Amino acid sequence: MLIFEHSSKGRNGAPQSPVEKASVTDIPKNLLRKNSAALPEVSELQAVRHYTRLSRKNFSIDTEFYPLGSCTMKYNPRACNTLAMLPGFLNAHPLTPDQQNQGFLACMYDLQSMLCEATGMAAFSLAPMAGAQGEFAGVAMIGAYHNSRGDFDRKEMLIPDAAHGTNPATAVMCGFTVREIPTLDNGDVDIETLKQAVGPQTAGLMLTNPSTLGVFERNIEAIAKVIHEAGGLLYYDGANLNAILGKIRPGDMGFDVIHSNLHKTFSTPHGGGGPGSGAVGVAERLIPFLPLPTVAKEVTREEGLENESYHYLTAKDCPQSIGRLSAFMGNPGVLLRAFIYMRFLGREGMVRVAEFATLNANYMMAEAKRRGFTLAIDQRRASHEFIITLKNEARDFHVSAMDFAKRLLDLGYHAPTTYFPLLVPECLLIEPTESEAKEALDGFMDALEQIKHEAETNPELLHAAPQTLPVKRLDEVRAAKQLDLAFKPGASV
Amino acid sequence: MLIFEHSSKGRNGAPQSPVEKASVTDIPKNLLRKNSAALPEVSELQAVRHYTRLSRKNFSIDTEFYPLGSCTMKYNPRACNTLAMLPGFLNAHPLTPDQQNQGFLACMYDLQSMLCEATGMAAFSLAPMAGAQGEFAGVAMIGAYHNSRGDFDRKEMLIPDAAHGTNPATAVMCGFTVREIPTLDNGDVDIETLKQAVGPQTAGLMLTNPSTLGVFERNIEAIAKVIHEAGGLLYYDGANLNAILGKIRPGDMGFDVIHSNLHKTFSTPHGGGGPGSGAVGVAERLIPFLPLPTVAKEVTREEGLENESYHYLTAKDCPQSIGRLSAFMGNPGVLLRAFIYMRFLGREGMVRVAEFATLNANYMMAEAKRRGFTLAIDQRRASHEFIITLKNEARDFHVSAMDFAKRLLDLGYHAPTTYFPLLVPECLLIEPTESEAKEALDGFMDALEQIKHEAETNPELLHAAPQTLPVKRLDEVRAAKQLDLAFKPGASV
Amino acid sequence: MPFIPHTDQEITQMLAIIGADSIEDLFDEIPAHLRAAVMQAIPPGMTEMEISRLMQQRAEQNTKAVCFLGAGAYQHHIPAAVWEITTRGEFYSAYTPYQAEASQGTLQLTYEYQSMMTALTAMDVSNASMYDGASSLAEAILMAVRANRKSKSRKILLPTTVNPVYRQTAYTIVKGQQIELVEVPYDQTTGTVTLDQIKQQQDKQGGDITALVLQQPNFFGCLEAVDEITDWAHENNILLIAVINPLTMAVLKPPGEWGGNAHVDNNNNGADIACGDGQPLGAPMSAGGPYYGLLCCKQALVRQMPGRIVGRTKDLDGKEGFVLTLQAREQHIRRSKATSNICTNQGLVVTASTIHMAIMGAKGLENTAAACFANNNKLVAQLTAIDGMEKVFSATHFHETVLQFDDLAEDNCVADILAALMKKGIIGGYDLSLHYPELGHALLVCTTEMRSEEDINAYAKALQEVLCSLNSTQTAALSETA
Amino acid sequence: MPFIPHTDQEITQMLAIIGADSIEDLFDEIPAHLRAAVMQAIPPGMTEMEISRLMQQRAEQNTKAVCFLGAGAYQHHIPAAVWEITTRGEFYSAYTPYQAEASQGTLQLTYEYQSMMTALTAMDVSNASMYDGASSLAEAILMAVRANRKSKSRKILLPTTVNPVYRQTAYTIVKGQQIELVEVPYDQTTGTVTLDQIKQQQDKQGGDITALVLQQPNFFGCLEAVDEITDWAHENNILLIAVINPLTMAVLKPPGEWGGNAHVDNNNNGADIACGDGQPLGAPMSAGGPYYGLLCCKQALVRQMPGRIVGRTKDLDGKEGFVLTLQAREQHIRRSKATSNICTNQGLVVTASTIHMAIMGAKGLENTAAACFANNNKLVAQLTAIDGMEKVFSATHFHETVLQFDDLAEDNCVADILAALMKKGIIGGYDLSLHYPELGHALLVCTTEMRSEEDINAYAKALQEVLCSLNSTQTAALSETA
Ligand SMILES: Cc1ncc(COP(=O)(O)O)c(C=O)c1O
Ligand SMILES: Cc1ncc(COP(=O)(O)O)c(C=O)c1O
Repeated sequence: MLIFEHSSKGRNGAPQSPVEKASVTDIPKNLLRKNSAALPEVSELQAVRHYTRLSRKNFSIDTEFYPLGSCTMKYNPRACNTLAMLPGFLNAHPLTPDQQNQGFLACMYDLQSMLCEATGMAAFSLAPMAGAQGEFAGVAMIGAYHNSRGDFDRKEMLIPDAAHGTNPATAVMCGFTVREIPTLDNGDVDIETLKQAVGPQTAGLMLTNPSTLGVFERNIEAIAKVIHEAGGLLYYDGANLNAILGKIRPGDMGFDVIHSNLHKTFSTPHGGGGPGSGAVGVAERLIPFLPLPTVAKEVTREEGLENESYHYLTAKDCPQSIGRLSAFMGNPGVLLRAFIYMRFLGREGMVRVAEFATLNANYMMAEAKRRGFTLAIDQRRASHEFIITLKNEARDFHVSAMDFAKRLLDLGYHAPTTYFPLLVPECLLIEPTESEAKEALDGFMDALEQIKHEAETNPELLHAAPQTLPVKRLDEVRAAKQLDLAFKPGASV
Repeated sequence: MLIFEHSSKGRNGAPQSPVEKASVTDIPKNLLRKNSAALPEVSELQAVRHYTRLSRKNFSIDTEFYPLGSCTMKYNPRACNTLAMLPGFLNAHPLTPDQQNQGFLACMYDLQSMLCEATGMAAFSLAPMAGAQGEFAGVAMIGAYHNSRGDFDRKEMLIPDAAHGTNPATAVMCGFTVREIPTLDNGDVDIETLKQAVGPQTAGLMLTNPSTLGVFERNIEAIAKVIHEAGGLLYYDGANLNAILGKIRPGDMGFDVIHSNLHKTFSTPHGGGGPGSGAVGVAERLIPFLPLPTVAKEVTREEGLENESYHYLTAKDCPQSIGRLSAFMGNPGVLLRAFIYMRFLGREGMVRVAEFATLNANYMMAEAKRRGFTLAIDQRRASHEFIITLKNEARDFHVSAMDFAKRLLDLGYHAPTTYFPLLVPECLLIEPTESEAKEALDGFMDALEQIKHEAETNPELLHAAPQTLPVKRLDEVRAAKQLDLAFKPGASV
Repeated sequence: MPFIPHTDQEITQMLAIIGADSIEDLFDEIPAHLRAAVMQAIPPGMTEMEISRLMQQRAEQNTKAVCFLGAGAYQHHIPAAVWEITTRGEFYSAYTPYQAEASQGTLQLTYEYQSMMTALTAMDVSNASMYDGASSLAEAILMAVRANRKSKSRKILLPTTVNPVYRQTAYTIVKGQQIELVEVPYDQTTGTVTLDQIKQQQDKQGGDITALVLQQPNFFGCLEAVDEITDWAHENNILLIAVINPLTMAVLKPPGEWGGNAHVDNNNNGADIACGDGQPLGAPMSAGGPYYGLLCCKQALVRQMPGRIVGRTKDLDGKEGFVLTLQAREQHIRRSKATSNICTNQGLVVTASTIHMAIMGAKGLENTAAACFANNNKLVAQLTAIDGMEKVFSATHFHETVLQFDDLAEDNCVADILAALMKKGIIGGYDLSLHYPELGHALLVCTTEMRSEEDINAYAKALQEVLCSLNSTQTAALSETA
Repeated sequence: MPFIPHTDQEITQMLAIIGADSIEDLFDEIPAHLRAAVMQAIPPGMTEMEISRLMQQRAEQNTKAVCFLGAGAYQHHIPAAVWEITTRGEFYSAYTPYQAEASQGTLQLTYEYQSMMTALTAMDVSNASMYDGASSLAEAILMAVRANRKSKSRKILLPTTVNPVYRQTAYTIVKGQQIELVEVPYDQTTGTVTLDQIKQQQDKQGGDITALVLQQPNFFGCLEAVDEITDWAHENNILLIAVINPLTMAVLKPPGEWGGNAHVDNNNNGADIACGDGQPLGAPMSAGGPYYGLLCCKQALVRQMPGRIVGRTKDLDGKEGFVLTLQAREQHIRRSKATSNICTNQGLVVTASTIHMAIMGAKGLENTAAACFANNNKLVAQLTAIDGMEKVFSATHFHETVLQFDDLAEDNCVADILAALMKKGIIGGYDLSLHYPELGHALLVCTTEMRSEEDINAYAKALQEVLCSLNSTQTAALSETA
């Protein structure tokens, strides 16, 4: 039932702010609204009950194991939420003069510094509001860099075929053309093809390492050399940073630009789709181009005492910047949560992230093999994730990765990522993250094994799944054909 | 699965406070614990997931209509929670000097004053921590009053048979004997019996008005006269204050002492069983006996300016007090919520509570009648609650009030109170409260009607209910016979 | 180990299954010489107790002054229920609802959001959110360029009454795609953009314009002549992009109803695309975010829409349910040909905003918006009663107004006054000198429903004192030099 | 109308069904002359926006000083997750779990609480909570009187090392039932009660004693000789009631293991009843509550237990489930013969406490308790290094200690020093002069794990300054009079 269906005309049970409407007769009539907006008229209790009940129709980390590959669904510490929502932060207007905003700015400055150290980059901007915007900033900086050198013809971006969809979409948004680079069966980039692809048109290469296939790109130094020698720059899609945190730094691998999805590696909540942060880091030569604003620290000495103060850097300070990406500076509430999380872990905690994420993934991969599943890439270490291909099951029992996914929901586990990366048929991309206990991993593997058995003996169970959720399998084709994107009173589904 | 069953020896995923154990070697060994307590060893995520999932096994106001008679399950405004949990309140030590605690004390003083006005009493103490403790305080004051007058023989407390169990239990705790007064079929107290019962042994009468039968005691003035003329005092069990708030005040009816369940009428949360508050109010002559502490206001004048300040009154100030009921002053967090709620409603909101609670109850009663149910008391106005008796259904179809209750759970409604008051067979005591919309009342009545129909055609459905909840009907006899009150590792259920 | 649940015994068991001797072995594919050292620049880990203390201290450092700043972010009352429900684990820690059956909570809520947002804006379709108002404008422009097949110029008219940081952001995002953002100056008397000025620019640009952006209320808080301009745009095959403050739409004519006076083509009424920042509908100011960008359009443009869209459909049993739909527009399907690169959006803030709108209802939003307006009139009346303070523009202002300091000495500036006000616990407004130097010593002041009579009086009193002491210093300085 | 969902139309419909003309008619059974007037002393209603402002202002009025107060309430770190989960609507707004099948959340959690509390105290059984520590002691005494069939005296020995407000509360609650609370003085050297003193009182009282109360750590923070005293009590057919701070039991010998050295009767080891306040396990100080009273006992006493108890059982399918059990002890069944009148308890705080214990684990609680202890040693070392400050008692103290001001002038008192410290942002402790005048100028100071090195240094510095300026005023005063 929609909230609109709880509505009764004339109800007004929740005076929150002014109870009377002030006069707006000073406003010319033709600029005024004629009829009230058709919002639901419900009491506060009705709203609370409705949305509390709705919330319970979600799977979430707080309620289920959620091994969604490429998404890093780790525990979102509750303290990060509570502390980021302290009134002192919530009530800060974004244009508050810097001097009155020192507590917040100090956190932002520290976060920039910690991200530099964790990734081996020279400087960071926290402006991008998600991974894709981080990519945008990174690719735009690559463009700005080439332009600043008069190198105007570098208009081609190289992207491996295993890449996330945001990579090619971003490159095009920034005005580049995209050239796909194939991946070898072992998961590494096809370096021979890469060598042939580079040239004076090459702006750069966008790479995820570990790749979305869940393996570490072993030839990274050779690749960096190829790109750099061709005059291109190397972009690191940091979505999978969780796999290597504290173990190896993108900066040390030769990357020139990186974005980090703080809503993955640094555990800010996914919130059912956002908000995120795609903080972007650069090597020395790209610093002038960083998106605005960034936060700088000033140390002054007064009567022998050191005074630290923080301020925003804007266009005045950074004339070569690619510019702003949002009205203020990204998503501060998200950034605060990432800051808090990093302070929780501390230097000694960074490396534990990669270690236990990797341990969990390799354990599950070993278990999957032991239980008779086919791995997309055998014989290699998993990074923080790995891929099962169900192509055999699909061929023999006419069940799909989708069927497995839906049946897993019935058994109380969120499904892994399906059908990504695109090059592996009927794939399940499984990422357990470091915060899950062996208990959860074993339970999941048991469920997967049970489903495999069901696929062999009773595939209908899989086709008909899910059965235990608020709805059964939904008709996506109908949704796209008979578009119903907003409630209209009286209209039926 | 119990939290203990998620435990793994040696796990330590959540450093909250010190991560190292400081030395306790200064403490004599024989005073130290030998083995660590067998608490669960789980990660923070495991705990969060476990308890989040557990919470979803509850019915609650925020998720279901909860027409539990005598319990006043109205909406608990979320703002009351948020504002009572402001750090300034949460971090206040109870022994903070009054001068540093003015914000909190001002709220408490205002709450006392508003309760006086709402109930027509001369003074209030917020010390009692629930209704039963309020009763204790009230009855103890009645005793102290008689004693203070040298009237030592008044050792009998009169209590109608419809009364809540806490009434007789309290009287006994305070050292009184209990004499039951019968109730007439129309719900009024049997005043003739009452007249015969009073005498020099009479300490007082404890009355709920409207009674637990859901009707207003029309002879209240006559009753008050009987009791007062016999030298007794009149105690008001304020559990049902919601029915008359703003319409008639206990003080004006002649009551000498009252307790008010702030967790009912003033909407502090029930919290799955508590905490509550049973603030106690008295007429003039009982003021010296109020339980401690209470809050007083002092107005000083300095350079023409009025200065208000607040302070606790303690034994020094009130030598005749019955004393303390708790280490500090009741349940401040609960009291703050009640204060906020009262300020929300304001003087004009008080009366609305009774009006709409009564409207809802009478509407449901009329609907129940229309749908063929038998009312315990016909021909009278319902107060904020009313009673259906299922004695006919029990006789004809062998279904009980319990069966109805359990079947209601299946249909998504919390059951009304069953088997209370004790004098009505197979009863459902239904209290909708003012905060529920007609939509919810109608839905509930439809469900009740459906169950009545099922009782006639398919009683097995009722006996087997509930079917849709986390567990089916539970074996209470087994629970009492094979006592299992704590998890012991290795033991099976 | 914070957030790591593994016991030593479990680690041993797991390594045995893997067939590795140590966790370190699992990283043996990473070249040894590239391995990271200990990250000295990151401080050691803290316990929750310690970090709570640190964050409380830092939060306390931020000001508690009374805020008269607007300029794109507004301090409104948010019902307590909103974030208490929004931060429930099931909303907070869920992913994008790709598994629809396990995400009906988020999906239905988003559908309700889309329904509310279309109701509020009177537009046909809303997506599930963009990052913020500024980036949403950029995407609206890209969308218009894709959608307006009749125009070839890729020129966008962008009046300077549009929020300057929105214009900057739009420029950053669209500049890679040969799109030209053409400024249109405003009328210095009214504080709005006039049709004449727009036409002039159109002429200057050779006539073919792809889209025109119009902000209501505009950055100065003034109300633009939306009907007239919208009709003109449509007559000229120009798509109209509305930038709105959604809260004000509870009272003001919504973009879906702009125009229509010319009766050109009834189906053509209303803005073609509406964008703006959802912050005033339930997002705390929070130092700048997270907020969300709203983005709505006409039905005909839906396939050009960037971002996620939720649709209502049925399950196998014919029961109502919700899914992400029209995904073929998005990057994870269409890759380089997607309508945008956006993936993660601002879902949780949309969750809050939906609950906010449900609790407030139309009436609540109307009262709030009207109070903002009325309070601003009160503030402006009080401030302009002070000697040397003038209201600059003649157009009706909504809840922000530009004020000028008449006879401020050369070497004094608005920043000094703001600093002095800050010492008195007042954040006095937004200094316009950076973006609008032509306005001289000008200040943008804002009131919301949160600014009580008491606050407004306090501001007036403080300003009077500040100007007074400034004058006396000036006089003193004058007499010194004299 | 706040929290009233009715529309005018619905009201009309409902009245029609009822057959009444107006809502007013529904009150026609109430005598007209008794009807209430408008409640002038209650202010008009406020919107949530207004009340938020009011409460924020009032909350700000409370002090933010660093707290060295204990004396029954302690400032401990509480994991953020605890109250975020506890205040979920499903816990917060649920009633007592009378409908077991619809309350498995609360019931299972309460069973887990009982399990944790028995683990921590080493007692057999825990109930689901009493109001607070003080009232829990009162109920423990009533319980002992019911349970100890061998004793007729109804006399309870109550050492004065038990928290004075606990003793007062116990007196209020038990005095109606001819129970005598007999004080036992403490040893002024050790700060504990000695067996000799107890025996003396026993003799004075004629030998027959029903129960003896023993607090660990005691009100002075000192550790009592629990083994010796427990054994002696059991030898004398006296029930032993332990009053404990449950957090300290992570480190200290739990009441269920007290005694047993005498080998009288192995089954007889341990306290018979243990009570105390659960506050240190997850309840914020919150100006005094809500906290909760813990109450545990030996298996044999379970039917004398007041309050609710949850038991594990099975459903129709044999699946594990939880119910309220042994309800025949309670007032709603047994009425005047119930074990207590308690009905509503402190469920929500128990919810928080259970989650707190689960997250902290035994190790977390041990570290916390040990840190409290260590910090107190640090504080005491620093404070007693100041001239004129002495530690009073010789017994091992846990995280509270009694200090004395040696040579304070006649007309100065501890309150003055505390007031001076408060001005420096320090809440210096608890003034003992009210309850223990025999100790002279004495102060009870407390440290928890929250008191950092920095805090402790700040206290020492502030105290030094305060005493210094006091001395100089004294000297000045002296020289004046001289
Ligand atoms: C490999 C990869 N790159 C980029 C992104 C885009 O990040 P965002 O969704 O924050 O825009 C994702 C997100 O899933 C990803 O997995
Ligand atoms: C009529 C009546 N009196 C007294 C009480 C006892 O109140 P409490 O549970 O707060 O102790 C109740 C509680 O249900 C009640 O309904």
